[in-house]
Amino acid sequence: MHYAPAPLHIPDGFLNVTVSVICWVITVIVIGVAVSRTNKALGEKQVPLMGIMAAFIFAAQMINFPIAGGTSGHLLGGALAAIVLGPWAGMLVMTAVIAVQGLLFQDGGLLVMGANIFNMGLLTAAIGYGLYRSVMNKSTATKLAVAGVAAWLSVMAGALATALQLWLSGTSSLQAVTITMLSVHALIGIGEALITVAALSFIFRTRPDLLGEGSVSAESGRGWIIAGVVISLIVILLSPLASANPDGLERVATDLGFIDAGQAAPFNIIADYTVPFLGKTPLSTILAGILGAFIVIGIVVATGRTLQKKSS
Amino acid sequence: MTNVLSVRNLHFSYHDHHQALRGVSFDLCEGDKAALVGPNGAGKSTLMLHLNGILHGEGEVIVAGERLSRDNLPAIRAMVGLVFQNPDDQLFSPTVFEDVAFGPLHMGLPKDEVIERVEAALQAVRMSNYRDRMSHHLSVGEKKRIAIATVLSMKPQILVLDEPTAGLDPRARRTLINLLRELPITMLVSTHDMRMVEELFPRMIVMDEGLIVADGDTRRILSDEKFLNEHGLEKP
Amino acid sequence: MTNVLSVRNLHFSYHDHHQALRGVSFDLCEGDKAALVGPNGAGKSTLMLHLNGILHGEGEVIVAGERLSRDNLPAIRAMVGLVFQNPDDQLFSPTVFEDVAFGPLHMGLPKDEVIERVEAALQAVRMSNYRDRMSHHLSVGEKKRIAIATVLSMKPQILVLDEPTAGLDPRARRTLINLLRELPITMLVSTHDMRMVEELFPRMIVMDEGLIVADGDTRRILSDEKFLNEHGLEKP
Amino acid sequence: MHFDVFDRYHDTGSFLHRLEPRVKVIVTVVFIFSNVFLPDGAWLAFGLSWLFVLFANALSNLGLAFTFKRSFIALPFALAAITVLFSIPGSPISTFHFLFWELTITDAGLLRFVSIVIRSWLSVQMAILLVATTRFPDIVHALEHLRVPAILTTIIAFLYRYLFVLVDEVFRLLRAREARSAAVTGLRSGGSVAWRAEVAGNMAGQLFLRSYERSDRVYNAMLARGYTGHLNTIYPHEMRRVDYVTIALTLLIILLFQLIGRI
Ligand SMILES: Nc1ncnc2c1ncn2[C@@H]1O[C@H](COP(=O)(O)OP(=O)(O)OP(=O)(O)O)[C@@H](O)[C@H]1O
Ligand SMILES: Nc1ncnc2c1ncn2[C@@H]1O[C@H](COP(=O)(O)OP(=O)(O)OP(=O)(O)O)[C@@H](O)[C@H]1O
Ligand SMILES: [Mg+2]
Ligand SMILES: [Mg+2]
Repeated sequence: MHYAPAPLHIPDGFLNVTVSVICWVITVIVIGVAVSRTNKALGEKQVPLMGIMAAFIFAAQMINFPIAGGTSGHLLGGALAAIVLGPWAGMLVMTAVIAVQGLLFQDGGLLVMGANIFNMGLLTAAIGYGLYRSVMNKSTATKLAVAGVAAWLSVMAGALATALQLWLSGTSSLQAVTITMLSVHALIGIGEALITVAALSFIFRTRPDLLGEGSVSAESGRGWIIAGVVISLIVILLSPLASANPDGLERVATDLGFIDAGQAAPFNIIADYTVPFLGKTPLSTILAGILGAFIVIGIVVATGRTLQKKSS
Repeated sequence: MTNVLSVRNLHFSYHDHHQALRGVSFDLCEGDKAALVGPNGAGKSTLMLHLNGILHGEGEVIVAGERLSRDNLPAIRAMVGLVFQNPDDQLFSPTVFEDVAFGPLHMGLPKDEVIERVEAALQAVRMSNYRDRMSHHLSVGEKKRIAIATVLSMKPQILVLDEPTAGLDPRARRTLINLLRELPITMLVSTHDMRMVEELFPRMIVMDEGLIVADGDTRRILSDEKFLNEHGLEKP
Repeated sequence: MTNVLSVRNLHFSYHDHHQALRGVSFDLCEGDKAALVGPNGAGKSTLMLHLNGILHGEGEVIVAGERLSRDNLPAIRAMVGLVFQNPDDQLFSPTVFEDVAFGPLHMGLPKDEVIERVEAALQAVRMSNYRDRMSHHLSVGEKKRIAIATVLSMKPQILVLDEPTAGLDPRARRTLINLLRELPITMLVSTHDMRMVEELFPRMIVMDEGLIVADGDTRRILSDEKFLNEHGLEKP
Repeated sequence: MHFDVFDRYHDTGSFLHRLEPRVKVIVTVVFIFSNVFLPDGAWLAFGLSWLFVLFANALSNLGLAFTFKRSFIALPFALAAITVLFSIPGSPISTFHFLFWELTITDAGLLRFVSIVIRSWLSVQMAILLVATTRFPDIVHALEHLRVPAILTTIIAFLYRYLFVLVDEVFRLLRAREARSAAVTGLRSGGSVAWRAEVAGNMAGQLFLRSYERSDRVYNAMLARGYTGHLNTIYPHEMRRVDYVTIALTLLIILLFQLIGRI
């Protein structure tokens, strides 16, 4: 069994509730948009296609190649999926892949699935597609080169986001986690880039019609280019800051209130875990706990509902 | 004649503890052309995967006098050429040339020799003018021939083919049979095509439930209708 | 006997302008069992995909007196049951039961009848005890039978099978042949298995390069060796 | 080929197996939520949560140690948390040298590290139990009932169905490459890393193309059987009284853990 995807799948327990919920909210919103866009843009024919493409990404993650000393490279696939299927469909496909990995193989947790989808599905698709789209009309060689860079950056973006989430959850120290995550994934990203480029060039040679103008993947436009470039720039600027100068980032985060929001548990919503008019009694603490839980669940459910309505 | 392949008391179980091979022994001499037949699930493919070390069971596999082990695996793979049933399982490169060149390239041969070997292998299966075609767009019969070329280019001493005629139309099947007849290599061929067995292979090895239940002269075995019925086979 | 299926002067080209059908006409009467043979690439599968409207060419396809058009497509699909060559293309639901129920459910039948039909179809292919199995855990032969059940549950008037015996071992092939013999439905079966044609089908339709080159009594056609050779076929 | 390895479902027909999938999905998620929500060092609540897992194991007839034996999947990730041992201020427990650094483990750091690992370990056990007692298609139906968009559940359903077909395909591709990865004495075999990566990429491309073309054929097969854009199902998936009672009870128990963990 070579089932060994990149070590980006965060298990449950490593992110705190606040970070998990925030990631879920962002992910649910983006997926909601993706659902309504794909529902509109693609016929019912695309559903089996996307299902099989999701299975493809899953299976392709098992194709490895020996690098040296017993280590091997393999694919994450977010950038490739978005380049071939278009950004929205690519995101849905990656979401399905990550959901099945978490649900069926416990590869990545359930509560943190929002974060995992964000890191490995949404960021990678935005970067992969955005950069690739910016050279849509250039030569094949340019497209392949940019796709390679995009694939590498997408892995770095996922690694950086994972590191930041772990730090905000108070699970790791900022510098240690960013340095290890980024240096490991700088290597993994090279494998990702090589395989993505080779796979794309294979498709260019055999079925160019699937990648040209007028294909599914050519539909969306400028917004993606901007998104892709901006996220790439953030990754490029933030990575050195986080790994070489963590104090700087820490300072910024504190100023913006991120750290407080992240590291202090979410009961801060209700000050000191007590309901004011009941004073500091155990009952008050209990009620505060229940209330806090309901607020968070309420937010999640409400967001889900609205998105559900929008999408159907 | 010398033994080029010996299998001694080979046992193998898959993860789910299903015993696929339960003590298989046989020998192939140089120049032998033997058919391996038996019902679905008899263990034919499993046995073939042992012959170049893709699976490792208990027992011995001896190729050209050397006992197969982890150390000499790459060398054994250069000697035993394995062709899978489905040509799509065999071909993973974009063009025919790249696919046929994979084996020689991986062996680290110099470029000239790689090219020479590819040409020779394509010649042998009469596919020289296909070298720059995409394997993906070929017909099944063409793919099968390319699959054989990918192995011939490694100049194996033994050719092991898993169900080479399945899914071919009669003409393509005929072409393949002629090709196999002409190739001057030791070969072991698994198949459900009893007419090809009768026509092409003087020797026949029958497997059922992980055991060899008969090994000998094809005509003699094919004339024993009761035996064939017992093992899910049919007279051609 | 009445015509249940008529095809009149059917033409079809794929996107790459390859003309796969170049004027095909034939009729099937109720109860007919006809084989469709011809070399790889003759257009057999293409023709079959027209019979329930998956592909639309120029010309007419008339099922049970109704000309196939966009409006009566669902009705036609309920009448013509199409089984693809590769069962993995046919089975897409998680369990056998759901797969066999897919057709009836999409016809909008009431629940009880859906269940009843599923049971009957599984009975017909002798797979009743497989209803809760996962389709992907079955052997090729079992998958083939389930694939046929998925179509039987729709109670089609015509069964169209694309190469049903490819890849089956002799015993599984025999079981399938017996099943087809017993099924009292009009059927059109494409195959490269000339012995099955001889044994099972009184009528034989030969295609080559997008045209029907012979249509008639199987024994008569199979005795014309010169004709068979011209179209890449072989005497069984 | 058979990849039963991928099927985590073990049928024992137990009470848990017969429970409505929605209930199991909700309870699992709430349980995980509760673990993560418990403060560091809530040992009593962690212990009770583990008893809860054991009790669920008992109800599943899979054996008490079933989830325990499989629960170490997430452990390697604990490395990511190891830095909290040193980075959280507190009274030092022990100090040692690693390369050029002098590292001091603090009591607060240790407390946090152990809590994180326990949370993860408890959560993963529940998730394991969920897939061991619920067929995956039922989980997907449950997600549908829980208002996950249909397009997503349909994609997941197809993903699951084709996973086995495509994984088989990958294994055959890998096998083909392996079978021809030969060497002869005196020559350096294997080629360059870039060439090996290219071959892997070609295999991915090959797989993509086959998957893509297969999806076309599957779509045809669905059309042939009357598909018009919506997957219908015949499974009732109804909440019975026992399901309501179970979900109410377990949620109460989990709430109790929260209270105990916070007092
Ligand atoms: N990967 C696997 N895991 C578990 N069991 C397997 C696996 N591959 C094959 N088997 C089982 O091992 C037995 C032998 O399988 P094998 O593929 O060798 O049969 P075969 O003789 O080649 O059959 P066929 O004629 O269908 O190709 C069968 O019962 C099969 O179900
Ligand atoms: N999707 C497609 N796009 C383009 N050309 C196609 C496509 N499918 C088939 N063809 C071509 O159309 C012709 C007829 O193909 P078809 O699949 O109908 O042949 P067949 O008689 O079924 O052959 P076989 O015996 O191999 O199944 C062939 O030349 C084939 O290459
Ligand atoms: Mg086999
Ligand atoms: Mg065909």
